Order: sequence, then C-alpha cells, then structure tokens
Amino acid sequence: MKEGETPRIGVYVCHCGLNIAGVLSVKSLAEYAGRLPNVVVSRDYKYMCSDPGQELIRQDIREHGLNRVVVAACSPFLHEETFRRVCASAGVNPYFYQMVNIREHAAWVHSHEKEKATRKAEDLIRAGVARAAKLEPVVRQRVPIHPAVLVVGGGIAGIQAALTLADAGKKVYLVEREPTIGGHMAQFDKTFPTLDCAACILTPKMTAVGNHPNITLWTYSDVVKVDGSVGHFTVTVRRRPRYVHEDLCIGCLLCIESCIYPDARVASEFDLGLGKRKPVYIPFPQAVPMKVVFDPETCIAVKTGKCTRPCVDVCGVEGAIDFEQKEEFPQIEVGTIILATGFKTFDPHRLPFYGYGRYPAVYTSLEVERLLNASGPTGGEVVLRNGKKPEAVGIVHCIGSRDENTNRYCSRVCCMYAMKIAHLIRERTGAEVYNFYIDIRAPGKGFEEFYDRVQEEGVHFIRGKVGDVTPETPDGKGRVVVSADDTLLGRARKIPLDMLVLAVGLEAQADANEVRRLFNITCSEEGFFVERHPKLAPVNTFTDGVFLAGCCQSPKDIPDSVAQAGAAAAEALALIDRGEMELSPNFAYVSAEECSGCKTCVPLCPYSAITLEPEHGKAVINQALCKGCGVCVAACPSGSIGQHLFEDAQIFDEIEALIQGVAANGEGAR
Amino acid sequence: MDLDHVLLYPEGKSLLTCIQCGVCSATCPQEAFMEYPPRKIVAMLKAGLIDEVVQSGSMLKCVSCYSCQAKCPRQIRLTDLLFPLIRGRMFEGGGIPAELQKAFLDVQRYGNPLGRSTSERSDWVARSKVPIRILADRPGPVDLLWNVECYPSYHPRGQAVALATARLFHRLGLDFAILGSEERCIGDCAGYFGEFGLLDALIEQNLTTFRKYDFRRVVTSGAHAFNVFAHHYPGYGFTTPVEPVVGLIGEELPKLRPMLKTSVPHKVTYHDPCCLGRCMGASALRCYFAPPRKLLEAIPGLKYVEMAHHHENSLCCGGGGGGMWLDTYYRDQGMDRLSERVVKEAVAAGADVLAVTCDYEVSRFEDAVKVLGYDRKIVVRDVLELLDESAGGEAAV
Amino acid sequence: MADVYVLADLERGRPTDLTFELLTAGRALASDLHVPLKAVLLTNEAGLIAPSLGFADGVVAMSHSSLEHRNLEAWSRALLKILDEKPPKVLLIGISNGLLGLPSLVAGARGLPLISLCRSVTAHGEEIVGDPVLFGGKIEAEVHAKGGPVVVAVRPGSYSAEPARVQRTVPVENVEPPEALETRRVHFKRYADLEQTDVDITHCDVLISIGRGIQSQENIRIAEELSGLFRNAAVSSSRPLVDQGWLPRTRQVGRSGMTVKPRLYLALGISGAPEHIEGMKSSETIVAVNTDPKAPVFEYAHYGVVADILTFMPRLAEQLRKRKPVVA
Amino acid sequence: MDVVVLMKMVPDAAQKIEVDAASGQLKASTLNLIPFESDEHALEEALLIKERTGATVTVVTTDLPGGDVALWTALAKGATHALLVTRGRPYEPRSTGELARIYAKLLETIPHDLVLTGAQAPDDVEGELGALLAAQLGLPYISVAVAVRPDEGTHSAEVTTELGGGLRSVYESALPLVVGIQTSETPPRYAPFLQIRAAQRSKRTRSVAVEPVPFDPKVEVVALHKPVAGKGATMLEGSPEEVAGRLVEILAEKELVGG
Repeated sequence: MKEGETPRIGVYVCHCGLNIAGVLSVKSLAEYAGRLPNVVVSRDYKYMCSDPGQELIRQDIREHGLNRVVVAACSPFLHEETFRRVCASAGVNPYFYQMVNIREHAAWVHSHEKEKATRKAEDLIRAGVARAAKLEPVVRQRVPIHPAVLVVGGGIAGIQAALTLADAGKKVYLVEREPTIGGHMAQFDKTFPTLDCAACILTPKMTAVGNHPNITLWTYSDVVKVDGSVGHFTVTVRRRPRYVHEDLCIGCLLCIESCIYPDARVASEFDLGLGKRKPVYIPFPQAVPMKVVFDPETCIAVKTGKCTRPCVDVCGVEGAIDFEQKEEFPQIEVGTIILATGFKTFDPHRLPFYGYGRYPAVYTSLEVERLLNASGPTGGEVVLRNGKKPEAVGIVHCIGSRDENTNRYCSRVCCMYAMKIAHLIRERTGAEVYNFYIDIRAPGKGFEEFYDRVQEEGVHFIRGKVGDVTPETPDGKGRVVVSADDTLLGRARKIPLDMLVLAVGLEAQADANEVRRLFNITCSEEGFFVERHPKLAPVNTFTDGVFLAGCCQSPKDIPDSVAQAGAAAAEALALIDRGEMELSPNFAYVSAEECSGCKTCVPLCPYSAITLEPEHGKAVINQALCKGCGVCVAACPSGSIGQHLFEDAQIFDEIEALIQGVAANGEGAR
Repeated sequence: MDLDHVLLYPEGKSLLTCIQCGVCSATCPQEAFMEYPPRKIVAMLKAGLIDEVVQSGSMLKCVSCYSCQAKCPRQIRLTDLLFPLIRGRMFEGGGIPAELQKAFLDVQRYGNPLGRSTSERSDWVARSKVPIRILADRPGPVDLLWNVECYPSYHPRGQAVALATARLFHRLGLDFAILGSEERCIGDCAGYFGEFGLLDALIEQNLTTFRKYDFRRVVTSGAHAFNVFAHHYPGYGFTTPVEPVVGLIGEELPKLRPMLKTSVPHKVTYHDPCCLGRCMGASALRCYFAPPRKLLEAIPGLKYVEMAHHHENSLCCGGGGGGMWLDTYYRDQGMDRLSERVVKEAVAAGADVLAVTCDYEVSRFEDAVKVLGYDRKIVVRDVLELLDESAGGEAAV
Repeated sequence: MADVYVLADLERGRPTDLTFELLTAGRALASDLHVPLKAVLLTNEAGLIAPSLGFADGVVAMSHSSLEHRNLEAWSRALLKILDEKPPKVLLIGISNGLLGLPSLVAGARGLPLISLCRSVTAHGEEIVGDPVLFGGKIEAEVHAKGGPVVVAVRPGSYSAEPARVQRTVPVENVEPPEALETRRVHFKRYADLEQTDVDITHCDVLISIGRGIQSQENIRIAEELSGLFRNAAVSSSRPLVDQGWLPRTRQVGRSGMTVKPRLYLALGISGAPEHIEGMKSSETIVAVNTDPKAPVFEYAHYGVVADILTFMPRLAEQLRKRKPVVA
Repeated sequence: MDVVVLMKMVPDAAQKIEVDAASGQLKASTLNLIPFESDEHALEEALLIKERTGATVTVVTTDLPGGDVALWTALAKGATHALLVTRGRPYEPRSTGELARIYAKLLETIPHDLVLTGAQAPDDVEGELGALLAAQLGLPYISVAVAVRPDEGTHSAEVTTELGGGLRSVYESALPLVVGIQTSETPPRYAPFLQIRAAQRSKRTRSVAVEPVPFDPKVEVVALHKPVAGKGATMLEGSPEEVAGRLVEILAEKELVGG
C-alpha cells in the first residue's frame, strides 16, 4: 500500500472443522465482519489453511484489490507464516496480514457458552480489523552464516553432532570441560537394553573425533564468553593448562609411571573416588585425547615447584611437559552453536535417610557402573568397599526423581539402567538382587523385553520404595537393613543387604544457569535448557543459531541423545548451507533523534541486544539479537523506541476497537 | 469435616496424587502394628472406605511423628491434616481408650493432661534459687514470655528441667516471665488427635490470657508447644514471634559460651524431636537440627556422637498425637515401645547420655532406660540441664 | 431416756467387724448419755445370732425371711417399725456397702436428723455430735443434731472391734415384722462371686498399693517391678485406678474392694480417702509415700515419705535389688 | 423407658479445698465444682440402657457453677433431655436433704421409670441423694449398683450391687426404682469438645424453677476444718536415695526383706 492509500480489508473466518464452527456462529461472524469499516470482502470457509482456502484469499486480493488480510482462525503460532506467504504470493506485503485467534481464545475456552463466545469472537475480529488498517510494510533483514560450528560438550551427543558436521565438511570446534571426551557413556560398562559394550561402540567415535581433520578438539576447556548473534558468533574459550603441550605429548604415559609418588593415592574423579590415580594421569585407558594431565592441586611440581621432576627426565619429547604453562583464551568465529552439556546425577546426600556417605554399603548407580566396568577400579569385579563380594544387593529406583521434595520429573532412564545393573550384578556375582520400584517404565524399543528377561533371571522386583535404611551393626560398617512396603503383598519387608544401590535420577548441570546466560537461552525451573517447541522445534532454542542435543535439554537415553544430536547437526547444516538467514521483522528500533542516551533500556534487555553507540551516546539495538519482547519499548522514558509489527498506533487502535465492543455488548468481550 | 470437605482444599487434593510408592508405610515406626498402615489408608480414603479406617483402630497407633509426611514424594499432608481428621471421626464411635480420654478430660478441666490442679501449676517456682516473675503478680512489659508447658510444670523430672532453664535465662540476663497458674495446655494432643473443638477452645482461652500482658516474644520449653504455636496459632491472629528454648539459647550461645566452664565428660547423643524438625516440612528455616548440637558441642569435655536415626530421619519417642496417653493401649496391643528403640540406638551409638529437648521425652526415655535395664549404661538429660551443669548448676547462681 | 441402738451389719448371716466397731462406739455414747446400749438385729433367724452381740445390754430383734440379705427396702421398713414402737435416743448404722443408703431411707421417711460420713459420735449434753469426713478426707466437719431419734452413719475403721467381741446370752426383745415386708418390691435374687482369675490380694504378704499419684497407666509397670522384688507380693490400688480400667477390680483395696491385712502395705501416691483406709488400716506395717505432706494417709501409716512416687519407686527398687527377698 | 439421672456438682478433690478461717465456711473463690464422679458413672449406665433399649435419658442438675457445662457434656454424650434446676444459691456442703425435696417435687412433673444417681457423694453429710429421694417419693432404692438391667415387659429391673471383698448380690425390683450407682459397666465415655459446644448452641438444656421447698434442717454444721496432718506416721526425711535406703533397712529389721 502506498502512502495515503485507503485500506481495503478482506476478512476470512475459518471453521477449523468443528473446532470453531462447533461453538461459534461462523456465518454470522463473517456477516458481522463485513459491516466493519474498510472491510471490502468477508467470508467463512471450512479450512482456511487448506490449499483451496489459501487460493480463496489470493483470488480476492486479485479481484477486489485487497491490501490487507485478516484471518480469524487459530493461533498465529500455527499459521501466521502460512497466510503471510499467501499474501506475499499475491503481491501484498506479508506484514499486511493480521491473524485473529478465535479458536483458542473464544471457541475452546468458552465452549460451554456458545452465544457469548460468538460475541467475544466479534470483539476480537473488530479489534483485528482496526489493527490491520494501521499495519505498515516491513522488510526482513538477512545475515550471512559463518560456516564453522561450536559444539559445547564432548559426551555422546556432542561427539555425534561434531562428527556429523565434520563429515559434512564443516569446521567444528568441540569444547569439553573434562580432560577427555566420552562423557558419562564412557563410564558405563554395558548399555541397555541390548547390553552392547559401551566402550566398544563409543571409543571408535571418540577416536574419530580425535583424528578428524575438520574437528578442533579442546578438552580441559570451557566457553567463557559469547558475542554476536546467529551467523557470526565470537566465542572466547578458556583452555586450562594441563602442563603438557598436547601437540608434543605422544601419550606414552611414562611420566605417570615415573611420578615421584609411587602409588596412586588421589581419588579418581572418573571413578567417582572408588579408584585412585596419581597427580599426573589420564582419566581412563581409552581417553581422547590420549594426553596426560598434571593435576595442579596434587602435583607438587605445579603447586610448589619443589619436585625432582622424574617425569620430565623420563619424557622422550623435549618440552612436552611444561610446568610454566598458563591459561589461554583463544577466540573463535562460528555461525552456529550446538549445546550438548549433558547432565549430572542426583546427589543422594540430599536424602540422608538412605545412608549414602554414612554407610559404606550404600552406592550410587554411577559408582556401580564403574565397579562393573572392565577398566574401572576393580577391573569389572563387583566387590564391596570392604573387599567382600555381595550376596544380597538392593537397587532402589526413583532416587531424587518423581518427588516433590527433590525433582518432580521422571528421569526416564533409571528403570532401565537399574534393571541393567541388576542383570550385570546377578551375572557377575550370583547375588540375590532386589529392585525396589514404584512403576517400571520401559517404553522403548526392546525395553519391555529386557524387563521380561531380567525377571526371568530371578531378580526380585518389589513394588514399593525403600523408606528407611538402618545399619545392621552399630558401627554402620556392615550390612544395611532396608524397610519397604511391598505394596503388592500388602506387607512390610525388611531386607538385609550387603550392597544398596541408589538409582539416582538425572539433573541439569550445576552451572546450567550460568551457561544459559552465556548463550542467551532459557532454562526450565529444573535447569534443563528449554527447546523452542517441545514437538515441532525440539532442538532449536529461542536464540537463533543455538541448538540443543542430549541430556542438557531433558533426561534421555543414548539412542535419543544420538538422534537429537543428529537433528541439531542437521539444523546447523541447514543454516550453513543456506548461507544466510532472514531475521524476524519483529524487532525494536531507536529513533536516534529522540533518544536521550539515558541508558534505561540497556540493562533491561534480556538478550543483551542494546548498546550505546560511542559517538553520540545513543542506544542502538542489534536486530539479530532482539527477540521483540518489548521491554525496552515500554521502559523508554522518552518514547524513542518503537517496534516493528507492534507500533503504538496499531496497538491503540486495536484496544480502542475492543473497548467499543465491550461498552456496547456489556460482558461480550469477557 | 469429612473427606469431601478435605478435597476442597489444595492440601487435601494432593491425596488424589498418591502414587502408592509405600514410602510412608516403610518409614512408619508403627507400621507393623497397624491393620491399615499409611499407604493403605490413603488408598482406602481414595476409595471412600473412611469408615473402615476409623473402625480399624489403626489411627490410634499413629504417633504423629511426621515421618510419612516428610518423606512423601507427593507431599501429602498425612500427619497434620488427614490423620487428625480421621481420628476426629473416632470420637463418634467411642473408640478412644480410657487413658487418653482421661487426658482429654483433664485438659478440658484443668488445662493439663496430668489432671493436676491449676493452682499448683507454678508450685515449682518456689524451689527456684533465681527469681521467676509471674505476670499475674507483676504485670507490665516483658521481653520474653516463657510458656513453661504441662510436663515441666507438674512432672518432677520436667520441673528439674524448668529449674535449669530458669537458671540459664537468669545467667543470660534475659527479661522473662511466666503465666503461672494462668497458663494452660497449648493444645498439642488435642490438635493432633483430632479433638479440634478442644484445640480451638484452648487457643481461644490462651489468646485471651496473652492479650492481658505485654510481651515481645514467646519461648516454649518444648517441641510440641512450639509446633502448635507455629502451625495453629497464626490462624487465630497470633503473630508474636515464637522460639523453642533450644533455638533461643542457641542464639545466645556467644554469651553463654564463656560461662560453660565445668567439664561434662560424657559421650552424648541427641534425639531430634519430631516437632522441631520434620514437622516444619519445607520451611527449613524453622527446623532446629543445628542449635541443640551446637549447644552440646560448646560444652567442655563433652563428646558428641550421632545415632543411626537423626535429623529428618530421627525415630519418634512415641509420645506425639496422643501417644503419651496410649502406652497402655499399645502394651495391650503387644506393641513395641518406640522410646525403647531410641534408647537402644543411643546405647548402640556409644552414648552414655541421651540428650533431649522435648517436654515429653525426659520421662518417656527414662522409663525406657529402666525397662531395658540400661540404668548403668545411659542417662537421659535435657540439653538445658547439661548446659546448666556446665555453667555450674544451682550452686553457681 | 431412750436407748442407744446399734444396727448389726450382717454378711451371709454373720455380724461383720463393723458391727463390733459400732458396738464399741455405741458403748461410749451410751455411757455418756447414761442409757443402755442395744443391738438391733434384723435377720431371718435372730436367735442364732443374738448371743454374739453380748457386748450390748440387750438385743432388739426382728425375724423375717426377707431380712436374710441386706435388702435395703426390707430393712428400712423393719427399722421404721422398730423406731416407731421403741424409739431410741440414737441409732448408729455403719456405712458398709450392704447398708449404704439405709440411714437416709430411714431418716428420710420419718424426717429424723441424720449425720452421715462420721468418724466418731459423741454426746454434748443432750446434743449428738458427729464429725463427718468430707471430700475424700480433705475437710472435716462438726455437726450437731437436734431432736431425735438421731440417726448417725459411722464410717468403718473408726473404732476398734475387739472390745465388743463378747459372746453371751442377752435379753432379746422381739418385734413383730410389719405387714409392709410382704408388699416389698425389691427381692434378693442371688450372690454373685467375682471370678477369681487374678491373684488374691487378701493372701499377699506385701502389697504395693498405688493411687492417682501413679499418673498414667503405663507407670503401673514400675510398681509391678517393685512388687517383683518381694516374696508373695502383688500390686493393689485405690478405687479410682480400677474405675479408670487401669487395674482389674480384684486388685482394689477399700470399701467396695477388698479388705486386706498384709505384713507390709506400701501406699504409693494414695492420699487416703476414708473408703480406702478402711480396707487397709489393719495391715501390720503401713508405709505411705505421697507428695502432699497433709495427705490423710500419713495419719494411718507407720512410716511416711513425702516424695513423688515416680521418683521414689525406682530409688526404692534400686535399694531393694541389693537385698534378697525374704522367704515367706 | 424413661431414665432420669441426677447429677450433683461437688468440689473437685484434685484441687485445693480451703476453709475460710473467719467464716468457717469453704472458700468459694478456690472451689472448683465438677460433676460427682459416681454421677458420671450413673450417666454412663443410663446411656448404656438407652443404647440397649432406646430409653430416653433426662439429666438433671442445679444451677451451680459448671452445672450448665455438665449438662452440655451429657447431651454431647447422648442424653435425650437436660434440665437445669434454678436455685440461685452458692455451693454448700450440707444441701443434700433439701436437694432431695426439690428433686422429689421435680419428678412429679417428669416421667421416670429409673432414677440413677451416684451411690455416695463426698459431701453427703445429711445422707445420700438417691436414698433420701426414694424415701421422699416412697420408691424402692438399691445402692452400690454396678449394673442395671431394666426389662420393659415386666416393668422391673435386675440390679447387681457390689458388696466388697469380691462379693456381689443381685436384686430384682419393680419399677419405678431409684438406684445409687457405684460404677458403670464400662468407663464413662468422652465427649469431644465440638459436640459439647454443639450441645451448648443447640439450646437443648431447659431451665426449670422449682418452687422453694420448706425445709427445716435437723442438723447444724458447726465447724469445718482441715484435718491435722501426719500425726500417725514417723516421717522419713532426706533425699529420695537416702530415704529409700533407710526404708529398706527398716523393712529388713522387720524381716520383710532379706539382708
């Protein structure tokens, strides 16, 4: 529409099958709309989103010279884009389109009072028509996409995403906090329900990452700063010193052997304290990169400098070991980011009555994974802290999960891994194994079959959660007796156990909130990163160019993590291959002449999109970062910030039209 | 009030979300003796079988220890809401054992469950070497109203604790006073047994007394009164800050510490009363797990040891929810005494002193010690008695 | 000047201790008043019993089958006829369970002065003075009676029975039974002995007797432990604990319970209501423990301890454990 | 079947009972009146009869302090009617004789097959209420009852009485009958406070004024006093440990315990 052109509006009332027509009188709504100012044509139709429905609009635009289109149908979330494309294809600016939601806002919520619901729909349509008259043309901006990708987290999800992208020829930076990639999966012995050896399927992928020409692997590192927006992020990574030059270390491990400490005496993080390591170590034999780490807390050469340094003497590569190594902060440019930061397990100290940390017989499931692992502290033998083989083992499901006092959600994998552990312990020790469960949740391929198998193997399933744990001897060092209500028997059971395994749930990483700020995304109450849409955009975030994979989004098993990693890689690839990206037109802008430079808006912006341009001290909004939340618009004391698609005139007219109707209809708009 | 009524409230509705995990029954110290343990009761309530629950007598065995409620993954309010409601229904059928009936009648009549004269309530004061102000005699503003409670007022063992408390208050220079013969039961047994009418009457009566005087805060001798103050009195508009005595003395520890000069060379364990920890639910700020332990550890020569059950998971002395007056019924039912379980754990932990801070517990545990024949192994002392001893006891005031 | 009458209390046809106690009382009163003392005998066959009442100067007797068991209606009708025909100065009736109510029925029917709950009765000149014990022994009164005949109800245990146990032939005045006995509405049916399934406290050497001071039923255990430290000992109690259902009725000492004479009666937390005292006052050694130094029980005890029994019992047990129980 | 229960308010022996030195009367300010315990048993027995036979139970007391509460409690426990006899007089220990006359007059106006009351109250200086009443009304009286089983068909009742020493006797009497209750067959039940309040609000207690009964007391209470304490016993003094030790020595001397 040119300047001064009269609005010619077409209004289309959708039946949405019976979703709308079953409640609202769509015919009368169309007639009502036809009587509104500037409306040239109004119709109702069974499915406006269908091809014939779309064609109907295009035809009217052509025949009636419409320059505004209003569709009264469902939520803009679903079909706003559909009808904008219709407008564009008929030669009308796509932002001369206004959607009125009469399905969710009238038909569904007021299904029990049809007459009033129709009145309300009238009000909504009238307001939409008023707003449509004030719409202005908007042109979408485009940004180029840098082809490199940052993958944060080197667990199975990060590995999978990195390999997919690297194999597609894209440059990938993989940043991992620990000295090795592999994540939790590397700690497992077997995977459910197929009982594949975790190492057998994971280590080839780890090695592939380590060797891939397109992957830059930075372990023992973390992201500390992220600037820019989709297409061109500038990321600062902190590389902590491992006191070994990775390019020089050949992984011969002679330094470890020669360490001045003859015995491993430091609790191994990887083995959750069940095993020991030296101050110089590799976390586990298949670590990638196969480069040693000097632990600054326990290596006296690093800590005090007072060591004879036999490691340096024995090292065959001159200068590989370097106790003067410092932190480095390399900066990289990437166009997209995949977060695969994983999870932590629930800390059962929070439920002290299970005796974890108090009675040596009590373990977490992750600790037991290490005991079962061939490369674990016991070489895969299940032996207790006192060196004995357990004869009775209990596994309590849902520790920290499904509990208002800790985490309300179901962690999804515990039932299966608890049964896997039951199977493995029974297989290795012949112990009586009792699984204490509330419900067995086995909804995956081969899962129910596995449940069946474990039951057949003679694992006892007791439907009832353990409510108390007491030591059998006063010193607490021996067996523990657990109390549970066997709800199927309707009787209390007290069972003495040599080993009590707490099937701990999965939680967001402790620093999830800092990470989400760093990457400008949101997290749920529990700390899991929030996807853009649970069904339709499960790997996207509300920040363009930042994608999610694996358990940082929600608890999931290995197949799901891998699948999501693939999906995240594909989303990144799609952007890279497009080469550029259209930005949402819904962004705020500053009228420089009116801005006083008061800086009120700067700290308010949740997306850090506002800066002060240095020359005149006026606010500038980075439209690639702006999400159109409107906080700055509302807060600006001088009224100098506007927002496309939500201009004051549009909103005021919409409200005014709405109020008219309320005044006329009484409670009509309620 | 019946179940339908309960379901009108969000706290009651949570009943419908029960997943029958059985933690409540598994943690219930009385489970073995209940025809219907907590999990079954919830299932029966959901199925509308409330009458069967009432008739079973299972509810008589609940000692309101809050274990089930504290561990319930759905945070269903079993202890302080559902069970009292069910027990309230028991009055209709006359299924209340005589000993408990008498306690209620004595509370109605004398404002204490021991059936002692109201005029004798402050007789113990005469034995105090430090001045104890009684408000009726000397009205006028006071900082601290000390709610002495029934057992410390009447029971000889409780009186010893009350006297030690008074000496500590005196040493700390606290401005305190008591209600003397105007004091009445604060309503614990009534509230948790479902005798809501009596609870209501006691609260009204107590508030009338409180309004006569000018005080800034209240300190309770024991855990049960504190619990009732915290949970029931605010609903009647009583918003004056209330602290249990261990909380108050805990705050004064810096001032008290230099006075703790006499060595108390014992291995001491501490029994967490249900009503100072678990019962506060999520409001961890009002849980008093740390203060008594800090106080004990401040005593020179004392070595602190922990029992198997402690903090949120402590066992119950068995005196709550009317249990104080159901021991005979329990014995007739062939039930174990919870207080004996606690004493056994204390001895197993290597302690020779079981420290307590609940007005019911000194006598309950001393009983248990005698029954078990542990007289030479362990003694029961209130935390305040130990502090008083370390500060020189009666000789030093 | 009329006589002093004492109504003989009979249990299964035999005069009770109370009868002789009252004869002792009646003798003193009769001496003061300078009048004869007579026993009133209501039974089915007076002749058999009269000689056992030889302490009296004479016996006024009525025989009728309805008088065999202490049927209050029959006895009151019989007594009224005697009072009408041969009015005494004073009629003493003992307060036994079998006669409780009889003084009131008689005095009420004729509008006679009645002093009940008396521990003693004396004459101040012409006035008869009783000293009732009220409120479980907490208050004593002095009550004067005007006119006559005066009915005085005397508590058991107030006088010694021994001086009155005199067997001799005494003059018997027979009074004809009234017509009214034939038209009575109350009929004795049978005796019912309580089933003896419990220990017989009347045959114990030591009784650990507990009262309200025990505070809770649970604490009874402590008394039981104590009793276990003696030979042939048992726990007994005062009435409130039995009414409360805390102990079986077979353990009750006192007027409505058992009368006991053990070698040692340890009264723990028993204040000493007169009803209780009557059941135990003949014990060889009485030791009373009570928090209230003014408790009436101390009046009857040989040794007294002012203490809370819950504190005292364990201490006593401790001392006893150091000794061997005596072979009975 | 109409059962009437007469409840008497008496000073609570668990509380202090003081005599005013000047007047020689009980100190009214320290008196705490409660229903006499055996009267509570009488009520319980009546309620048991009601439950077995559907009898009506009318509870009567006078307007002494606490009388109203006693009636609300009785209603809460299940009594059918409650009557408060207004006299407007304070408590005095010698009043049973007059009370019997008042109740005799009252009973002329209310149906009664059975009149139950406590066997003997701690203030029955002038005799027992039940017996005096029976004498007034010319009704038979049975005392120290522990069970009352009325039979509507024969209009009679079987009453078991407690003679002491483990002996009981059973009587049968035509109705109407006055019974002095010693103990009810089951301990008195508990009335929850809410029900007592409900009974209070229900206004089911009825006040009745009985015309003053001319009464000439034949006895006069000259003095009341506290008993002299402990004159009989040798008092052992000292700490509980010392006293226990001394006592055991004494018992040993008497060969009640061994050496």
